Amino acid sequence: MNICGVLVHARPENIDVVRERLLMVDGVEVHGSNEDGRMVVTLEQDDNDRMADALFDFQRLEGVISASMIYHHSEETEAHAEEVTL
Amino acid sequence: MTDAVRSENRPEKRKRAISRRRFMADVARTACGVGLLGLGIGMFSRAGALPAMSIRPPGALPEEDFLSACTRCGLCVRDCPYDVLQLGGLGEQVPIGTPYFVAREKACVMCEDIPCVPVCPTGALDHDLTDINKARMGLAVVVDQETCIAFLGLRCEVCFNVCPVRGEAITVDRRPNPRSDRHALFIPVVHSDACTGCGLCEQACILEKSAIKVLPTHLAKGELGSHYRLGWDEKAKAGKSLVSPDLEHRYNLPEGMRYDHDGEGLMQEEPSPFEDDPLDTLNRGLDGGT
Amino acid sequence: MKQTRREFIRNTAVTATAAAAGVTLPGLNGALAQEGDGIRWDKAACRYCGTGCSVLIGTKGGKVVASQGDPDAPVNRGLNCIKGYFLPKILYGKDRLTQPLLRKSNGKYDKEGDFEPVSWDEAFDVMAAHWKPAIKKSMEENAGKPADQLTSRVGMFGSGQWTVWEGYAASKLMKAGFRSNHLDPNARHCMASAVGAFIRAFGIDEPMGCYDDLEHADVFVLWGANMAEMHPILWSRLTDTRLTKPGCEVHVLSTYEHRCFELADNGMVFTPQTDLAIGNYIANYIIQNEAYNKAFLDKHVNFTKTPTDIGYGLRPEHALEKAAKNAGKGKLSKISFDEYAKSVEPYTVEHASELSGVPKDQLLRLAKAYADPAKKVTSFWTMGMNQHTRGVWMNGLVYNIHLLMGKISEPGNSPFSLTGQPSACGTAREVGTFCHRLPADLVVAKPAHRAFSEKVWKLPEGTLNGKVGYHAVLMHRMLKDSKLNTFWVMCNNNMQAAANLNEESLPGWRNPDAFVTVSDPYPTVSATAADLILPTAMWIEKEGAYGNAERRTQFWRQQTSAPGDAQSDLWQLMEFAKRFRIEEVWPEELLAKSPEYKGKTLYEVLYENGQVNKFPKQQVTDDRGNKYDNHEMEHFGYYPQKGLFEEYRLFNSAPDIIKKGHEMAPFEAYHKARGLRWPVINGKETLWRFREGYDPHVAKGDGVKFYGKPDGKANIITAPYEPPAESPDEDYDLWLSTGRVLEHWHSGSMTQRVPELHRAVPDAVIFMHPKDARKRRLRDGAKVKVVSRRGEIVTRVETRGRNRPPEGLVFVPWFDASRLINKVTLDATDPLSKETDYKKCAVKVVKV
Amino acid sequence: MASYERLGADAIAVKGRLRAHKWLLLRRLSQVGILVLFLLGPWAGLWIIKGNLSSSLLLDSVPMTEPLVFLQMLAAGFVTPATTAITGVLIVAGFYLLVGGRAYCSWVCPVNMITDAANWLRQKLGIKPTTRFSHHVRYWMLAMVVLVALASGSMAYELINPVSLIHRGVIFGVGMTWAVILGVFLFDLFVTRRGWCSHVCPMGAAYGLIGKFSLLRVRADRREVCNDCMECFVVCPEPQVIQPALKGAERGIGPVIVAGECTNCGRCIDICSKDVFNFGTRFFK
Repeated sequence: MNICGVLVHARPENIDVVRERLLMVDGVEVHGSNEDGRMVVTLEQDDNDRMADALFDFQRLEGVISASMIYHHSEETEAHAEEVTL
Repeated sequence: MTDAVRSENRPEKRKRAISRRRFMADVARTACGVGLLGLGIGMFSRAGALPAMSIRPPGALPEEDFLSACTRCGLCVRDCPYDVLQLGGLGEQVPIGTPYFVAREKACVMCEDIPCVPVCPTGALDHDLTDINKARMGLAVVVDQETCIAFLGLRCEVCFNVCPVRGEAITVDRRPNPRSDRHALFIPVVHSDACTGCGLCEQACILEKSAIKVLPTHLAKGELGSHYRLGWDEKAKAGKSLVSPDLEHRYNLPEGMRYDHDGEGLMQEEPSPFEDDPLDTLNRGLDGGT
Repeated sequence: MKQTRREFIRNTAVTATAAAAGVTLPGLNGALAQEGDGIRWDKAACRYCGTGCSVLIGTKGGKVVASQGDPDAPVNRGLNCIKGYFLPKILYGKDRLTQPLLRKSNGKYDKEGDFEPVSWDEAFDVMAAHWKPAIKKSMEENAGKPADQLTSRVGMFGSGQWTVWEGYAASKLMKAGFRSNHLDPNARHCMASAVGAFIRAFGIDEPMGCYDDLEHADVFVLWGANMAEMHPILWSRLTDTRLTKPGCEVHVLSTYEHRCFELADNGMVFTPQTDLAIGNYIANYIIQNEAYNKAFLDKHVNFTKTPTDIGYGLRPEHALEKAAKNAGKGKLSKISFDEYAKSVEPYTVEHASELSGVPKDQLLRLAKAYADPAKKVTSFWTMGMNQHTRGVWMNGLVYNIHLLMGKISEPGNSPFSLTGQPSACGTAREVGTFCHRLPADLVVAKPAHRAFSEKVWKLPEGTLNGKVGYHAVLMHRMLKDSKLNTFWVMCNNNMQAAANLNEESLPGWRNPDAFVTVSDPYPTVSATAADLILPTAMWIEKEGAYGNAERRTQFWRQQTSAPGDAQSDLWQLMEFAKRFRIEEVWPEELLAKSPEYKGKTLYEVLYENGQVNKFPKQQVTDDRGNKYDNHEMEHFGYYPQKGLFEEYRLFNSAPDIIKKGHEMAPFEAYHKARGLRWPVINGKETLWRFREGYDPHVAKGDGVKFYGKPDGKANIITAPYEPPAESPDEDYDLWLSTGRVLEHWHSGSMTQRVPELHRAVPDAVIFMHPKDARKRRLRDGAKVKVVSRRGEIVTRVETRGRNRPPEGLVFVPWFDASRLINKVTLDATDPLSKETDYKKCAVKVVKV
Repeated sequence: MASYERLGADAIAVKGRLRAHKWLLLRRLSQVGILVLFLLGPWAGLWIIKGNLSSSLLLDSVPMTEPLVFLQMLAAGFVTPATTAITGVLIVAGFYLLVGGRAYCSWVCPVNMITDAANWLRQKLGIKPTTRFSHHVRYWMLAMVVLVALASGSMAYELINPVSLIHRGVIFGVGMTWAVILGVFLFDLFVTRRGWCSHVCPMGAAYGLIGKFSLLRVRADRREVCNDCMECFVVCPEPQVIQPALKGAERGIGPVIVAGECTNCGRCIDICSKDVFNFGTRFFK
């Protein structure tokens, strides 16, 4: 399992378009954004290569100024559905 | 003495010898037993040291001296008008029968006449203490700056407001709040030269667990290396520099700049609208020569 | 709280990314927190003072479990004071009232009986049974009288803590429904002097500046405001400016040293009442040194004088009132600048210093700060100036100074009257809950204002009563004199708050001719003195709105439900209206003008009028998809809060409005914003009023326009020093001032129920000078009696506390229900504003 | 030896029940009375005597300090006590020099009531304690107490001293006092006959030392009429002290019970049907 936290910086006027395009990528969720176009995005992929591809795709999306990976969690096959108590 | 007598006495003597042996054994046994007991008591007395949250009454001698002087009579407890003091009980960490209070539960009221002190028969509470403001029961410390809401910028200052040595033992240090950018922080600062350790601040702290706690002074206080002096204090005490004062400096400066040695450092001189040479001004003409 | 590991990791990723972005994403954080711990967060305005901090309320399982300062709120940016820190706990005091309680014996209402639980039906039945005969009697007494001479025997005492729509609904019920102007808010005790002075000087209520003045001023002057404790977050902002802005200075004026003196560059303790002399001295200094802004004065200011020797608002038979030449008079007459200059001439620095006891150099420093054209000055004041037998005058004297210098209506230059209650502005002042007011600065005495209001409210012409009603203090006197027979007290604790309660209030409430209803969440002193207690839903147990001291209106959604049968004040007002048929409250000749109302209930006429009930039931949600209850909407079948607010907006935005300047944004806008500062025009807020560029009502080229006055000019009003109603003498040798402490709010009915706050300040002590204590052989903590000519209380001496009175003055806070200092105080009022002077009376302190 | 069931029957027959328990009753009155005096303060606000047996203040003016506590204080290194404590210890020591050192044990100390009760129950149930202690253990204890104070620099023995624990516990209502009471009671019931007071207690030892010189003494002035019933030996908490005075006539030993261990309890006077014993001074009848 790979889970990434990605900071996508889009042009403010493009933000809605970018959001839609991002959401078309498998495993992407958009958690929030602010007026100057920064978006908090997570990407989940089981396969490492597909993960890297998706990240490259982010960069190339129209309207995106930059996309940087802030957080990366990766682990082998485990019972990811196990519950943790907070 | 005759032989007969001697012979008659012989078994007696043997008996005595036996009983002496037994006596010696008894003595040894008693000595060992009592000695072991004494050792136990001694160790127990070491283990039963005062917990940090228990505070001695005003005027109490340093803990070691106090334990040698306190008769555990409870007279100070009896004369405490606000029932703040209590006696250590069995099974408590406080040495049995000695007086203490827990600030969070009930802090010392700091009576002006300090009734608990003169009543102490031995002077375990020092009779020389007559000004309650000079009492040093402990020292209040803001032990947790992460939860103290004053450090977070909230307006609390309850500890400052309840402190009976007002404005001296606790002061409020005002600093800008960089997070909010437009509010100030009102930081409580305890001063060991005035804090009596009465514990009112700890009692009143509005957190679930007090962020300000009265601790025994030896736990609470740091100590500066004995070699080091605070330069500004020494200078103020002496009223002048300890060595010959600095000379007046002169610097190479571009025009329009000056250097305020004791003040702001490099400063721009308010530019004068006039040239030094009046001719320059005159020749500039009415439109400023630009 | 459980979540899957995958969710946990994802949340960690989101948090880390958001943090790296260096921006706060409130929606994101809310959603995250919800996933994290199941807590639903939503905003609300703080329940306490007029600062108007915003808090985030966390609810879970229908209960408020968490709170935080709102980091996105412009006022407080995530901060709270110690009271705000404990906000959720005020909802959950163990002794919340959960059902109506009626005094009864043998199963029937009895004024002398004990309280017994009753149903809402029985409560309203008994209440209506007392109100109906009183109204009937009033109608008989009013037969044939013109509109401006109508009297009434029913009254209500409201609150600056009511939500906006509660105040509005009450105003409508009393003034339109029962045709009684005997509706006054507790803001009478608080802001009335400020209101009086605003209207006299500017013709429109509320400050022209806003809190941004706190960052823009160079000099702050506190005239009778202990902001350090009473407006803790504003004080925090002021302190920050003082610390970070070079040259910034703080001047503090008070009758005793309080916590603001810690920051003061110039702390001045003056003899009570002599602020009048100081105010005049500063004006004199400015004139003598010709520092005034002549251009500003010529263009924007009129000079006037007010009648003097106006009495002290006591009962007319009181010797002081009989001696007063112009008791209660306030009509202004125009004078010239020279006449004005002459009127302040006697107030030299020597004279002011002699009267006030403030050293000359300190007065001079203050005067220079005002007179320096390069310094921006913001003056703040609260109860020290408002609770003053010359409160309106004194407010005016400060306006005089600012107007002389033209230091007004621009960033940093502000005369700023702070409020003590969360909605003293929003509710008490803006929607017309005073006995002389109608919504939006209209007044009952003007026929045109009444006619306009009648039109907005769809009432037959002549419905509204034109005679000014009983004000707060008068209500208690009238209850005692049996002229007011039913009295409904909502959302405040006036038995604890009323001055001289021993001689006037308590006998009034307990008068057998009176039936007193108290609506409150807790068994307060007032509830104890009532005949019927109605349990009330408080604060975020209902949808609400408050307006703070800088004209900021803030909304919140209902976050949780009230316990038991407790109901909001809005529900109570509207339900009570259902108990009356219109024929029982209006005379036939009035009803004849609107025959369509015949046979209807008062509720139908007032609230089902097509405006209040205009908005159908809907699910309340936020932009994050959270759902909220709205109990009143559920009960009445429409959105009453929205209907009432939108109807109120007609007073500000109908095409033919009489007074402009109060424009509000549409209802929905406020649920989105952290409050909006009115006037809101085309979605834009107003920071500084009367100034071109900042205020859309000022036309281009006008520069400054005080459009509340017909000629666009503000009034400088000259007023002299006059002595207080009661001063210390041989028998009663100390001044008594009362007030608040940081940890408790007002009467303590909420904060005393927070154990931590109670522990921090358990009871009211008497602050006194150590020398005064020694003179009376009192040591700290000694039990003493504080005695006046009217009553006494027992308390303990504090000479080391936060307040340091000078010799000859003592201070006692009034939050403590077990030590009612208002038994001791004097009910002298400002004859103009009718606001009580809680800061000055004569007492003695004796050992118990 | 007389059987326990018949103990005191002769004395009752001769002198009547009251006179045969005269000193016992007076003693109980004294013990309870002193406890009540201490308790009147906290219970009724009548502060006749304040503090506890370690140190107290009578009528807010007369200080009293327990000699062994004082000794421990000195040993622990606090050699500059306030005059109050010095006055107090002189008053107490002086008093017991007059009335008999261990009069403290039998007339004042609250533990005596506990050990007497244990003794009574032990006799009733016929429990035969197994362990035997020398009467001299208490002097070892005394030495140990002083040494421990010296070594630890604190009044370490006061941490476990049952006498002060119990008295303080009762007066100040400190918890767990019952455990100490039970401990002493069980010790006397099962471990050693009159174990605590007559064998172990170092306070008793200290008072015994004072008692060696005290004025008031029990005398066997009418020892010639002794009928050897031995009941005095049975009831005496320190039976070894009686022998010389009662039976020493032939050896030229006087009738005064001179041993410091005698507690002046007067039980021997009560129990004797022949009125052999009486209170008197060391020097004359």
